[in-house]
Amino acid sequence: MNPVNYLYLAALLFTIGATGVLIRRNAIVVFMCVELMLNACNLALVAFSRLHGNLDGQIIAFFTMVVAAAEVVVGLAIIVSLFRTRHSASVDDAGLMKL
Amino acid sequence: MENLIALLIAAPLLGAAVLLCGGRRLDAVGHWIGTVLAAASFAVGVVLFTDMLGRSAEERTLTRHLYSWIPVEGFRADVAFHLDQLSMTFVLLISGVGTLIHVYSIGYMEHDERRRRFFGYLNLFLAAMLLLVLADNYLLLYVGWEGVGLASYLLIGFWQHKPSAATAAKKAFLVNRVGDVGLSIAIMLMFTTFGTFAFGPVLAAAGDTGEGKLTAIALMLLLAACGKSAQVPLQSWLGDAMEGPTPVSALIHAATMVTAGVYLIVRSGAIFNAAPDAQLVVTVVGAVTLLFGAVVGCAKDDIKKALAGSTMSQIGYMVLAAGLGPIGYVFAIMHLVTHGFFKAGLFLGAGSVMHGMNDEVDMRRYGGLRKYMPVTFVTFGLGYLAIIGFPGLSGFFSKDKIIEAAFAKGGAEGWILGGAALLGAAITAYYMTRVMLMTFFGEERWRDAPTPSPAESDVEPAAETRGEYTPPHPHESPSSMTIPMIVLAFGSVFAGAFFGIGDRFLHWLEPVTGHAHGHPPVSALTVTLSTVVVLIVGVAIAWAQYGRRPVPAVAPRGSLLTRAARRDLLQDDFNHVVLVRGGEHLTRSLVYVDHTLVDGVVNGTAASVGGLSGRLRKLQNGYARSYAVSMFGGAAVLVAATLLMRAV
Amino acid sequence: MSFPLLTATAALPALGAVATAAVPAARRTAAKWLALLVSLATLVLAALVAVRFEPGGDRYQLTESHAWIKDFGVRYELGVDGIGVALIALTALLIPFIVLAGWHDADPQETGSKRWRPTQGFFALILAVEAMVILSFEATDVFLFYIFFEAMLIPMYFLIGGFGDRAHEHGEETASTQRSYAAVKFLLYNLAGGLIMLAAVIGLYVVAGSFSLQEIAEARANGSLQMAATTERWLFLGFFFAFAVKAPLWPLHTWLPNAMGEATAPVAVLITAVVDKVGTFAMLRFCLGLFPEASKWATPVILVLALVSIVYGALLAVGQRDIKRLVAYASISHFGFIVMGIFAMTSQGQSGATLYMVNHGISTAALMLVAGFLISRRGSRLIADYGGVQKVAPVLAGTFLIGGLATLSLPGLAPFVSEFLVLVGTFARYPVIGIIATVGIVLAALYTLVLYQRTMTGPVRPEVSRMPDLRARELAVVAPLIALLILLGVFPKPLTDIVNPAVEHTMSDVQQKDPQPEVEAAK
Amino acid sequence: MSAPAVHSLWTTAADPISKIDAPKIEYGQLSPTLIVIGAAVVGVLVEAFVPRRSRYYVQVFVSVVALAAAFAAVVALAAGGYGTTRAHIAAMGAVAVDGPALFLQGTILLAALLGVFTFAERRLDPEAHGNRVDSFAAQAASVPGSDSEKAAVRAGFTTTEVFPLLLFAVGGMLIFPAANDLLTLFVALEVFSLPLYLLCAVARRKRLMSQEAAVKYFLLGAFASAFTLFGIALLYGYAGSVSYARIAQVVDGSVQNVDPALAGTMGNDALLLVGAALTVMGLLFKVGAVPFHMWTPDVYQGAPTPVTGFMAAATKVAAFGALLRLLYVVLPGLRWDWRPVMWAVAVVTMLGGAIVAITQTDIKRLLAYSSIAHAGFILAGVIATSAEGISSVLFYLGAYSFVTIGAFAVVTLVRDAGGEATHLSKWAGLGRRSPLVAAVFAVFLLAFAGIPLTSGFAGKFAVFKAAAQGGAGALVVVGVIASAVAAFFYIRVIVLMFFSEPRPEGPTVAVPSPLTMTAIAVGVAVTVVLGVAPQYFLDLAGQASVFVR
Repeated sequence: MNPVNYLYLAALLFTIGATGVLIRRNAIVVFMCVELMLNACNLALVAFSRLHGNLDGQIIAFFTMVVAAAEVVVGLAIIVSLFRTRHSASVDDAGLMKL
Repeated sequence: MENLIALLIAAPLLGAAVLLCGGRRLDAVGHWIGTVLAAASFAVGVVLFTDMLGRSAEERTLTRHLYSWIPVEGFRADVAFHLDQLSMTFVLLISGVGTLIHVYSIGYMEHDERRRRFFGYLNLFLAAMLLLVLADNYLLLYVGWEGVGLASYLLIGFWQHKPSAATAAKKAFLVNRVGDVGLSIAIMLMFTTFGTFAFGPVLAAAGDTGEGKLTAIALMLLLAACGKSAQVPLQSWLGDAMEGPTPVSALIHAATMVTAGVYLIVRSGAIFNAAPDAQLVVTVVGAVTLLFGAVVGCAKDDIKKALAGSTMSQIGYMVLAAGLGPIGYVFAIMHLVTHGFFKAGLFLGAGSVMHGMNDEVDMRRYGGLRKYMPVTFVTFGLGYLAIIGFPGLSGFFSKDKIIEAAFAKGGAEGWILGGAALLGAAITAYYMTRVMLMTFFGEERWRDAPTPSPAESDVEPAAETRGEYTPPHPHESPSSMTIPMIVLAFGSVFAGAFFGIGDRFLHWLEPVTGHAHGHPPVSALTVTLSTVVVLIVGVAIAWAQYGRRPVPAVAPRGSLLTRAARRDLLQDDFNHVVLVRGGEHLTRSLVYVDHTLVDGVVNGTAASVGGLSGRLRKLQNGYARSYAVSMFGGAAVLVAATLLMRAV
Repeated sequence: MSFPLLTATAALPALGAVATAAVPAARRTAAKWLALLVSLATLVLAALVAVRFEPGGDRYQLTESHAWIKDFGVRYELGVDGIGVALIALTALLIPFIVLAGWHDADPQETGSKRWRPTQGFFALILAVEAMVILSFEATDVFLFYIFFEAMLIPMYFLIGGFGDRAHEHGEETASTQRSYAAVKFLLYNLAGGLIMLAAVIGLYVVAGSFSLQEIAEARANGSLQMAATTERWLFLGFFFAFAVKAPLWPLHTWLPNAMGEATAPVAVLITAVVDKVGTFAMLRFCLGLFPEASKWATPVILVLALVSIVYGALLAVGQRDIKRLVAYASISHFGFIVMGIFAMTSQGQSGATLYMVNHGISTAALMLVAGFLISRRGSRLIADYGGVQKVAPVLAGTFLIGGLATLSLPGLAPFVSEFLVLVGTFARYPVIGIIATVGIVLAALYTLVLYQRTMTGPVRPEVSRMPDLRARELAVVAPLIALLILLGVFPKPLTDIVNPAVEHTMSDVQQKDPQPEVEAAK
Repeated sequence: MSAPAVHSLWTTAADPISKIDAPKIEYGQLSPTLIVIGAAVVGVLVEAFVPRRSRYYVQVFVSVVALAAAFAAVVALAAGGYGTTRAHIAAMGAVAVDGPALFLQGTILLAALLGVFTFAERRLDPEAHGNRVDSFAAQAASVPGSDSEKAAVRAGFTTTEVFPLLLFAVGGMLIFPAANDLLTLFVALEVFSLPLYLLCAVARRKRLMSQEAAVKYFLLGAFASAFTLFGIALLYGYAGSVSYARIAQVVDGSVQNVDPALAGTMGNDALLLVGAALTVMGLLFKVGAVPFHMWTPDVYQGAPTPVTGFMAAATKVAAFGALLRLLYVVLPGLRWDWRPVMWAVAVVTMLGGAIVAITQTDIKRLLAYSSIAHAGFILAGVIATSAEGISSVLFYLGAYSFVTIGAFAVVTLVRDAGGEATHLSKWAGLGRRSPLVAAVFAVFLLAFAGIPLTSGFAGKFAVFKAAAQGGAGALVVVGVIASAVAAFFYIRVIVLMFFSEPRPEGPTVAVPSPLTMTAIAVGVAVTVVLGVAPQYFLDLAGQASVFVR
């Protein structure tokens, strides 16, 4: 099967994730969209890894998951603390600093 | 001997330095220091003169090179002096009359607490004037030229607390500056033409270059002369200059400084001789001015202003003569010297009158003063006779020769110029007689309080017109004032005869100025006779107007010409409207331009950048998602651009 | 390697500045005396430089050369030609008078923190400026010059913005805002000029591969360095822009009236008599020295600009209501003369321009400092607030008049010599421009005499009736300056002897010969 | 990890275990990083076992010692010639040990050291319940103003975790510019980013702003790293490897044994170009280049000032290091594609930063925008694509980081009731109140403005010179104009400090402990030294200007 299709799919997912980041207000959802983007990258990596017949891509994919996990830890910590102070997880409410 | 030349200038210069820096502690003796140093300078002059007489006409010229002043590649200006018969004539006139007027001032300025400074300025003037006539190159002459301008500025404005005096001083300096520009341009032209501006080389090489260049130089010199000698069109300052103390008017604005222009032209004779067109202009200027001054002199009621007009007119004669070339040079100088005597005498007389009339200058407030101040009357009278050219007195000899020379120019020009000169002589006789009559004859108009006249309302009213009026007590002046007047009277009586008979003066100056005998279309005798005739006519008319009928204490409105003449033939009004007003508008608009346009451009740029900043700032709206949008867009652009780069 | 005299001449005031700044707050007077002594010592060193300098000798003398920033091709290269010597002497000469004249200008009005030491700062900054100015006159390395050319802006900026006239017609608040506006304007104008120049400096390095004047000159001479005409022109413009802002040349002049108007008189003198000279000096040394062809190419435009400056500055001076702004516009007119003399490309013009820098420095100092004394007495800069001063303070009026006469370049005073040389030099090559420039002479008389008449003559105004005459300290400032004006006016030979050779070098830089007179007059 | 190695790994599954050849790790050459990361781990353990009272001191001690030791290690390596002659690629091709790497690591470590000093400052805030407090929350987890927080304050809690977090971040930053394959690059990126996100969130005062800054920074940072990762994926897809050397070969087609798959992808330039663009974009985000800069002002303003200072200095250094390596080692063959694009980025960054800064009213935001403008100037040096370019960028980074830390350290000193008084209006007349502090800050501002005799000028001159020699003269002109604009707002602050009348209710200047003083003093010293006698450091940067390939 043509590897390009995998690439297209990855790109599609990535774009969907990016769009989500752009349009969703809830910080958690925004963050989940970022995760989606990362996984899109994973798809691409694995596809290329298969294509090139070496494992680098798959290894990166694993690293990505770890990184994503770490990001979840940090991100949730921040978002939750913000939520607790503001009782809202909307990124648009956070507008103290502007201009 | 040469070393004495420097002493001529050094003495008064020292005086000026001492008196001006000395401070109050010199107040008591200041005037003596000044007078003595002036006299010293005169003494040195006499010594040099006798020495000069001792030598034959050829090697009478003395030169003294002091030091190299401005040495720059291809440019050489020295401090060097050149004493020949011409300069010597001036040296004696300046230091002689100067000394007399110092003496006169001792009395005249007695009650002025700033007398020391007055003498300081006088000495400064002497030094500058002597430098002017002794310099051996045009640049050094320029120094003296502006130096006398400065002295005249300081002395006209000596009573600075009077706004009129301050303004008059400023005006004098500015008008002279215009003339000075002419002189400096002339010097630049000489430099580019001859590579030097020392008298010797320039005058020697004058023949070697194109007439156009020479005409340009000559006209520029003429412009300078007009400024300094109050010739049309730069004459307007002289009348106002009478704001200065009378001795100043006598020394600077009658006898010496104002004649510097004539000196300049005669000195540069070689250039003018080679530029006939320029000479024609010179004669025209002279002729116009002599009539102009005369007309103005007729209309003025202020005795000093009347005399000022006469000065203008007399210098017009000299310039006319100088414009005639070798025929006229000698007579120009001769008239200059005689005029120096009688005009100084007249001014001192006027000063003496004012002294006795507590500084009243309006002749309509005089009258019948001859019995109160006999000496003044006699000396003034002699001066009067001299200036109108009464046969046998000095004015007669010098002026008559000029008129002759004017006719001798030949052709229509000769007739016109000569006619003008004759007419001038008539008018001179008229207005001088008028002055004489209004001042010393007729009933005593100063007894009752004055009433300001509509015609004079624009002139600022004299002090007495305000408040309680106390009639003055006319009295003769102290001897310190009368003696100089007497001496000058002698000069005005005999100088002409001494110079003229046997052409003494001619032979004295000829080696320097050269001389050519003109041939008037009519015989010399005819000219002389006609001169006498017009003289009598002028006197007669004046007598008819002011001798027979009583003089109204208030000036009648008078004819259009009279009114114009009272206002210096509207010359000031012209200046005011065109130059002053125009200038004010120009500067005001320029200030506006500078602020709004030149500065505005920069400030505008700054403001626009600020506005841009304010607008861009709005993009930073604090919403994380919009930041993400910009990043996403940026990424898209980045990718697109990279791909595009490859595509093209 | 002899004693580094040039370095010492600059280092002394620099160290003096540090020392002065370090004087504790209470010991204000000590700081003043320290500054005065340092400036006098510097004057001695400068005199030594002038003595050691042999007019007949090499182009650059007393040279020093050390490696500095290899990567930028920058060397610490010092050396003076006649022009440099003259201007160093001028600087070192004026600073003591500036210090003395500003003796009380920086006494603190209100007390800030106990560490706030305006007086120390004031004099330290003056000395710092002196050091930087002297170095920029000495530098023979373009980059080195540029550094001090730019760095001197900072102390100047604080001097302008930090210290104003004691009393002000609109009260302290507006005064301080106007001051800081003037200071910012000064800094931004000059900084912008400097940054444009920075681009040109970098460009020069890319083209020439060196910053050393000598090396570049040699490279030009042996043909190893050829600049494309367009490149040279762009670089020239970059340099000239900066110098034209500093000089200041119309239409880049508008910062000067603000700066001189708001700053105290001594600082105003520092600006116009010392710092601005760096601009004209640099035109002579760098624009003509590095880009002769481009200089010739730009000459017509520059001459016209100079002409405009002369007339325009004078006319605006006539229109001013504020004494200090009047002097500022007069200076603009004079800088027009200087620039004109430089770009006339004749020996007379350039010698004249150099003398003009010195003479203008002295004459403006005299006029402006007396004006400052006057203003400090009445507390107003408006001409209209004065009148009849000569009656109550004759000495002040007299010195003021002499300063004014020097400004209108009266023969016998120093400025006349230089102004006439400039005119003659210009006239020799560009007669029309020379003639138009003479208009400046008349206008100069106009604004000077009008100023004198309005302030000094006429009936005594009540406000000035109590005005004291010059005090001893003030007289000590003015008298020497006036003496110098007269001396240099009567006997300028010492100066011209130093300057002429340098000018000849510049003339050979631009490969120009003086136009010869039509008639070789018989000697 | 080069392809053949992996292949062997893949097949050895069937072979006897004994065949494994252990990966070769040059611990000595990686020691700086290892020391810092190790110290970070120790810091975590300290949090776990050392009693609360003494944690602060232990943590400070550990951090300082670790950073100093790491710096010593860097110096030793450089002295050992690893910067020049013996430069090579360590850790199985994962990490490069060469001039730029060592130079930047040294800079980062020094910056971090000063950062630690500012972190450890506890004299500025008034004591709470007799406990000295630093600029970090007593308990980051507790809601501001809540009872739990009050209790935490009363108990004298302090967030000493900031020190290990800082060390982790530094560890990541040390690897970032040295990373020699895309995987390491990505991991390093995350390793230093995540701790910074957290550090932003733990301010003692103005916690809401602090948390907001953290959220923004986190979300946008994650967003950006996603792009980077996608770029990495594409590059990998293009070259079939993540190793810089390999990719470089593939890019300029000098690669041997091309298998069919690689042949296929090699042909597809879109992969390469898009991948490169996205990867570079991630780095541009970190350096704060327009249009990826928008996080900078908010984060700089919201984060605790010591963190801002550290972040502003160290992150830029690390990110530019990585950018340089990526562009000079991986994509030199692509120069003609990315140079124009970077041109545009540099121009908009210089101008945008300078122009928007004019109208700022908060000192921290002002410095943020100024940092954006400076990123533009450095990019001008990057574009030179020459050894001069590299060295000038290295020098600029060194000079800039110290000025930045010093400036932000001064900002921490100016305080009023609400903590740091960052609004510009409150700085009016500071020069009257405390001339010394104002003078110091003025020095930093002048350095930012690039006035001669400050390090800022030397750096600016270096990059502009390199750019001009690299044929980017127009860029220099733009840069000069931008500097003129930038000068305006630096000057504005100086005017405010010295020429404006002090406000009666104006802020006070706290007297800091020797720690902050050291930071500021070092900042001033470096600023002046690099301004007056930069030659030695220029030499250093010059020697360090060769990338190992």
